[in-house]
Amino acid sequence: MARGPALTPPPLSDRPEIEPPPLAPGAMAHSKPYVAQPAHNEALGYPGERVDDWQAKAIQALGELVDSSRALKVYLDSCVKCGSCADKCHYFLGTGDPNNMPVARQDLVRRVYRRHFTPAGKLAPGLVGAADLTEGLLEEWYSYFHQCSQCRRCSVFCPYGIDTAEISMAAREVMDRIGLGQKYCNEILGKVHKVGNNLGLPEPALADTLEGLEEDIEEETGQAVKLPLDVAGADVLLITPSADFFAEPHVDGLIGYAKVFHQLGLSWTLSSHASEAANFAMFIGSRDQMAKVAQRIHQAARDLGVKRLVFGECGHAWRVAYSFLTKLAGPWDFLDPRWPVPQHILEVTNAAIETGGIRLDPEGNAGKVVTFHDSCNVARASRMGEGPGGQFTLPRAVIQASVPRFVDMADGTIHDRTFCCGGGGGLLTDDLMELRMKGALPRVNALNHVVETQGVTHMAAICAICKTQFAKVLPLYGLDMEMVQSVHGLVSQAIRLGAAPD
Amino acid sequence: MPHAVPYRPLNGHARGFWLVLGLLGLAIAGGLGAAHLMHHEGHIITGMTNQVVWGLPHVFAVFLIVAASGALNVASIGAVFERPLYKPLARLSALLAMALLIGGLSVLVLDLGRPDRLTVAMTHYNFKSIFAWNIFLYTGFLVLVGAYLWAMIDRAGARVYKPAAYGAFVWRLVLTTGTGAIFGFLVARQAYDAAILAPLFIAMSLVYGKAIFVLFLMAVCRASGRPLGGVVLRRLQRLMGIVLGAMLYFVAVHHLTNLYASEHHGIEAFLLRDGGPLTTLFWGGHVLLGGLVPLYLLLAPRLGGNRRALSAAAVLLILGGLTQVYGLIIGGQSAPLVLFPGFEVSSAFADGVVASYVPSPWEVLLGLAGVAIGLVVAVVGCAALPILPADLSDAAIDPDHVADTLDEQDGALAGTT
Amino acid sequence: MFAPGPVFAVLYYATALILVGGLGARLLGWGRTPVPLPIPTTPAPMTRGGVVLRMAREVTLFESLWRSQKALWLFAMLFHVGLLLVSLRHLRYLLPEGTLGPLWELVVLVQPFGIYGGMAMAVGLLGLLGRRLMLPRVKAISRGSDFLMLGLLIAIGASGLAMKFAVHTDIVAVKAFFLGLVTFDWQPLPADPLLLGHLLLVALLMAVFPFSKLLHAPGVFFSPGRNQVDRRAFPAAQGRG
Amino acid sequence: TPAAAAELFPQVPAAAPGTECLAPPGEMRRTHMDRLTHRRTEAVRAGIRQPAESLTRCLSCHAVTDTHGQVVTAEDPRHFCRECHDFAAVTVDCFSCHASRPEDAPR
Amino acid sequence: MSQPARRDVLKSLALGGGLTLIVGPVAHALAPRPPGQPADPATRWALLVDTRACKVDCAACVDACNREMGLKQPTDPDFDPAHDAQYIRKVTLRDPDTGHTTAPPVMCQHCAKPPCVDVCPTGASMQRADHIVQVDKHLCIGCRYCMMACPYKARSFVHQDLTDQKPHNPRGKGCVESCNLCVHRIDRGEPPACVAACQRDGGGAMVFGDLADPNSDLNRRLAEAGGHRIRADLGLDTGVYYQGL
Ligand code: HEC
Ligand code: HEC
Ligand code: HEC
Ligand code: HEM
Ligand code: HEM
Ligand code: SF4
Ligand code: SF4
Ligand code: SF4
Ligand code: SF4
Ligand code: SF4
Ligand code: SF4
Repeated sequence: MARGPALTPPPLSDRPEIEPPPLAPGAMAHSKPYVAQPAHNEALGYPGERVDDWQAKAIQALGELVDSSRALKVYLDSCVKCGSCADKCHYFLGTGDPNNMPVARQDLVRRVYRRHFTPAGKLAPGLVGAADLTEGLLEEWYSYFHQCSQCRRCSVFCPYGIDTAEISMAAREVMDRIGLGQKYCNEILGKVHKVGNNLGLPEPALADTLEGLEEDIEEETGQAVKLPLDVAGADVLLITPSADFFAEPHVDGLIGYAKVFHQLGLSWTLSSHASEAANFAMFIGSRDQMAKVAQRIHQAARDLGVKRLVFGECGHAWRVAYSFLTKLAGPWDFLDPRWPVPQHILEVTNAAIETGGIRLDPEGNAGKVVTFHDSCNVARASRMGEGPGGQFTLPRAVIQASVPRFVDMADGTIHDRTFCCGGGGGLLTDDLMELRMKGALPRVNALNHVVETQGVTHMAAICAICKTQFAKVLPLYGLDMEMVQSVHGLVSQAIRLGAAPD
Repeated sequence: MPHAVPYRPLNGHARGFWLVLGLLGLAIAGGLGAAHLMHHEGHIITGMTNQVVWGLPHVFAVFLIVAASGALNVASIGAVFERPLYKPLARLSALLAMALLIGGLSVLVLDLGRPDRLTVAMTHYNFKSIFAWNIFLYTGFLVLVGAYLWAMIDRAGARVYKPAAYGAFVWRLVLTTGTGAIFGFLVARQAYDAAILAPLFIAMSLVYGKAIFVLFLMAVCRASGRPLGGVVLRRLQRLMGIVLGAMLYFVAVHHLTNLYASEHHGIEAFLLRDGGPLTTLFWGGHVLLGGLVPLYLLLAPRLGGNRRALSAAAVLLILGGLTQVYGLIIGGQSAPLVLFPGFEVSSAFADGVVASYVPSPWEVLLGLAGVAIGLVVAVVGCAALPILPADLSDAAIDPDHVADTLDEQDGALAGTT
Repeated sequence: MFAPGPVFAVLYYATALILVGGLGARLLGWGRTPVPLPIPTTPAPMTRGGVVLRMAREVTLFESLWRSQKALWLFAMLFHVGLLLVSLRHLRYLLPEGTLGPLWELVVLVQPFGIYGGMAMAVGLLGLLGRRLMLPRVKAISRGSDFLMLGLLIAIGASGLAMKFAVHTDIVAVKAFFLGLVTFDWQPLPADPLLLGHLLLVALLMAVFPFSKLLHAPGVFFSPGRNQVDRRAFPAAQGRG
Repeated sequence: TPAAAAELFPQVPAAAPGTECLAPPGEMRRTHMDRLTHRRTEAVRAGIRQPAESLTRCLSCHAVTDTHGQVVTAEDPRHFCRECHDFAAVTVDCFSCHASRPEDAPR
Repeated sequence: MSQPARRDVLKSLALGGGLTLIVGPVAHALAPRPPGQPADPATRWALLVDTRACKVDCAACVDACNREMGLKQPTDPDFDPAHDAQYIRKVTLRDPDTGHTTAPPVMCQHCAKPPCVDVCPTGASMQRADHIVQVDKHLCIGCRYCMMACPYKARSFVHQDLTDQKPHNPRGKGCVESCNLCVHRIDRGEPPACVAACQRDGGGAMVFGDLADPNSDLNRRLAEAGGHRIRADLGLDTGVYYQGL
């Protein structure tokens, strides 16, 4: 693929962490995703095009959102402009555009909020930086709130935990309500409502794909590992990102889940009604849409009469599942009370390793030196396992049982300080390729560092967006896209099928 | 390609961590309570008198301060003498040096008759006083070693690394000499009036500093589950043995030269023969348990690499060090001042008699609090900053097996295996 | 010479009302606004007690700033600890002698530490100001109000320290004046210019507090990112999450 | 109310009648600490005596007697220095060393 | 100057004058210093003890010092020898060869090169312009280093709270103190209390005078009969001479 001048990556550093770049005002002001078509917006209940009194409507929408979310109100009121967050965002580190500093991004909204909803802003706007929502400012909103992947890294370093992601979501919701939607997210949400998954993959095509995979597995391993679809009465309903069905390396993960279930003797099923773990409604900040999407899962669980709910490898999906599922799509009292709602596939696999239910042989991944990319939503907005931080230890434990050698990237780039892949938050679209490439800089740099100093050969992840983003972006930095692995893809190579469980 | 050693802070959420901090906190609280009582009631509740004016708190304080300067030695060997195998230990060495100094200074301040006048002390300086100079040396030490530590941790400080490392090394020598000079300049006391106190203190610092360093390293690696290999420990063991030998040499020289000068016969007879408990402490505590036994444990060829021997030696050295400083400080004051040589002297102010000193529990608490303060600073420092390497096993420290060749070279030089 | 007493009495009654009223309104506003979804920044504590600890660590140790930039942490610490000590020291102007036994003892005890606090406060503020001017990314996000706030605090600290070290004022009369305000038994206020400047600036600080970024002080306790418990959902949770 | 006021504000004892202080009361309240510290530095370090301004002089003019006619020491909250210092939470350590009443005070 | 103040000044003048008449040769250079005038660096106050006149069982000097300075007497039943301050003490010397016994009084020797001043970190231990060595208790932090440094064990440390201090000798817990050659009396034009007591009630062994004044009684006596200084080998140039040792 031809690489234009815009796709020249910023230089990697010989240190594991990227230094804050010199300020380059307006460097990314040109970056905007395609605007949604009227049909896309209307399918979600928004105005098809920009409404006439958009300014007043936007202010009104902002007011309603602020009044309905304490987080928004407190965050907009409490920032002291200390700049602690400023050099923490990967988009700022990769572009140098000052509006990509989280605090500056928040200020795009804060200015308007102050102008219309605080006494200081009403009386002395110039002093406190309050401003009206002009056409120019709206353009900046559209541009820069689609340069935030809602990864929450900024909130880790803010003393009050101010989360720019919340403000991004609110801003996008405001824009949606005045008819200014993003094509990528809104179109996808339309597909989910219509077909059940982001890809618009209908049930027959899905069944076909799964059958083909079953054949491949049997051919390769000699074991009849199944990928059941819409099986009523199964114990476990697996909700997984639709990319797992066919994309590389995602599909290796799907095969891995199947093998684990097979080895554990668990009866499980996928659902064509809820064939998508991802919930893009979170990115556009619409609680209603989020609930609507999530309720498909509830419906599927009821219809199929399952007892357990397990989610596959997807970052923001796990966030929605772990934190919001019970609120948005409950009640779940018909499920088996012994298991939490929901579980992550890693919890199943990890428990199986610990109890001896499955046996893994690292030789199955001989020659691989593997590192792990903590996905932002998993790291900073969810949990797994027993205590806080399980979302860091469980994937690493599973990987270490599956591969001969595991290496962590630099301390300041992993765990809750992990860098977003650069493609999350509804930005995984080609019209934002330059942004995606530059935003990936800190993570790629850290990866490159362990490649060069510790001989790392592969990077595993548990998020479909991350895997897709890396597959696209790593080659731009001169790294091999085959480096990207699903964690359960590694499990799939290492698991001893047919061996009697302990 | 230089092998980057990953450093990892201690787990600040571990239960054991809080337990240790809690215990140390209790010790500190006890010491603070004792200090408060001493301040409130006056020094009458202690064992100190108008004859023995410096007691157990000073013993602990001097010990900790001397050990502090010696604890830096491991880092200096790595940086100044360019022995790369010591480099991973340099951060801990610097931190421990600062921690022990802070602990020692705390005891010194809390034992003052008027600690509430600390600001007076910080704003009025008599530049003829070695004590005042020591205050500068101590604060300067903290600043320099702090800069050195920062240069090691933060790449922003890389420019400062070399000057800070060398500066800290030189400064620490001046500081130890200065501490020794506190006693060495006292012409009044026969036990102190000796130039050899300066090198003796430097030797003492090397011994105590290393002993504490080794013990702390072993303990914290065990507690946080970090592998600690033989390469590191063997070298430290042998190094400790050598500096211990040097220190015992200086002690011997000190007493022998004193015995030459007939005017010092009295004090030597007192310390080495007639001092009762002080004499017992000298021969049994300092020379035997704190000198010869550890010497054997550290240098005996068949014990090389034996961790039990190493830790036992370290403990004995610490205890022996305390007895040595005790003998120095208390012994020097117990012996009567000779105002009228040749006369039999008596008065209502204990002229001509040996002064006795019995430490009170408050002084013990205060001294131990100083140790606890040093340990708290070290432990918290290890948890807040990347001080400790994640892996000190032989494979991680010395993948190219350089140590073996160096051991052979050292062995050939020293005539030991 | 004009008598500053009545003017300052009115000024302080007014600013006290603004401070309490404005702050109360803002707090009520926050309290009444719902928190629809659990959004703590993970890893987050799983018990209420854990949250209290997390909040305590943030408020006393400035944990997030430590992880972010040591220099910022240092200056923010110096300033806030200094401010705390100075505030405790200033309690002597408001509390009658012997109030609540141990509390008054604490105020007496804190007096000398309050001086060091004042110095720490000044150093911290100057550090914050220097940082705001010298780091381009921080300068880029600063508005007039940010610099004015720092300037206001520096002026208050400087005038206070000047009174302590250079040009003394009549402390007994100052305390009598403020005690008089709260008991409605009004006493005269000395007309020392430094004192009046100090008090005027303090009144300004009180008045702008509820409308400025100083709201971060109560705000941190209301922040869902930090004060929410991370609870695992089980089926019996019945949709309550 | 006046009754409450009597409790709240310091009751600074009147000095010896017919006497004048080194400066007017307002200025003394502001500057007595500097005057005293300056005086003591001069006295002790340089040997410059000023009997009229010495601490004992302050104490003799500002001696406070109790109901039995005894001059109170600084242990007693009615002591001249104590009245104000207790009110303003000021702690001085002068009387840990200095006698707090004139030597010839009746005991 | 107000009434009481003037009376005070006159009182001290009278006292000074009177004493001059009584004590005569001891204090002929001694006159009260006018207010506002600093100590004179051209003066060097010193003591001379003629041990031949000093009786072994006499302790009038010690007695007077303790009374003057507000210290406990060693003969008091609750006297604590380990902790209570002694500015001056009688040291009984017995020559083992001859059996001869003397008991000269020993106090701070007011060294011209005082080690106690050199070592003091804050400068509290000081030498006044007229060479009197004393502790500026406003600066003393109670570190006791000067006590370690003094070869004559001249200093004491206050180990507990005190009450009933003499107004002219403030002393308190946590501070170090010693004989200050009765500066408060010298500034008033009177000789030290111990000297006055010796002349009045003792053997007349003690003489007080100005070493820097070639015509002083002190210098005259030294020229006549010489003088020994304790531990002269240390080279501290002390200000207390002993005759007859
Ligand atoms: C000759 C007598 C005299 C001497 C000496 C003297 N004062 Fe005063 N002082 C007075 C008088 C008279 C007043 C006026 C107020 C009063 O009558 O109580 C006064 C007032 C004061 C006040 C103000 C009290 C108030 O009501 O606010 C202070 C404080 C004070 N003196 C401190 C001192 C100090 C400190 C010294 C010693 C350096 C000193 N004085 C020496 C006579 C004296
Ligand atoms: C630890 C003892 C100590 C303390 C505490 C102390 N002083 Fe003194 N002060 C002395 C001594 C000793 C002298 C010298 C007495 C002399 O030479 O007549 C002295 C002398 C003075 C003098 C000069 C003599 C005179 O009476 O004019 C003043 C004034 C004085 N002190 C004030 C103070 C003040 C004010 C404080 C408290 C802030 C204070 N002192 C605390 C020990 C003390
Ligand atoms: C009218 C009230 C008043 C009286 C009476 C008074 N003081 Fe004070 N004094 C004060 C105040 C108020 C301060 C604190 C001033 C400040 O902090 O700026 C103070 C401070 C001091 C200080 C300085 C303390 C420090 O921390 O720097 C000394 C010393 C002092 N007084 C001594 C005395 C003595 C001795 C007397 C009695 C002879 C006395 N004062 C009587 C009000 C008084
Ligand atoms: C509780 C946790 C708190 C944290 C973490 C915190 C943090 C901060 C930080 C980072 C700043 C820096 C602003 C800058 O760089 O300019 C700041 C400023 C300030 N804080 Fe706090 N603060 C806290 C609580 C408080 C409290 C309780 C007060 C008391 C009123 C307070 C008062 C101030 C003031 C007055 C400023 C100065 C504003 C400025 O610099 O312009 N803070 N705080
Ligand atoms: C209305 C309340 C206040 C009053 C009556 C007041 C009064 C005073 C006075 C009289 C002093 C001099 C103290 C002395 O000489 O010893 C002082 C000092 C000082 N004040 Fe205030 N002040 C007030 C509020 C504040 C506030 C809100 C701040 C900080 C933001 C502040 C900061 C300081 C500082 C730093 C000092 C110097 C250090 C010290 O003495 O503690 N003051 N104040
Ligand atoms: S949420 Fe992530 S992407 Fe958005 S501003 Fe914060 S750090 Fe940048
Ligand atoms: S860290 Fe928080 S307070 Fe500081 S600037 Fe960023 S958002 Fe504002
Ligand atoms: S008073 Fe005179 S005679 Fe008596 S002991 Fe003292 S010095 Fe000797
Ligand atoms: S005798 Fe002791 S106290 Fe007196 S001056 Fe000499 S050294 Fe100082
Ligand atoms: S005790 Fe006082 S006088 Fe003696 S050295 Fe220490 S500070 Fe100086
Ligand atoms: S000179 Fe004064 S202080 Fe010194 S011993 Fe004689 S009486 Fe005591």
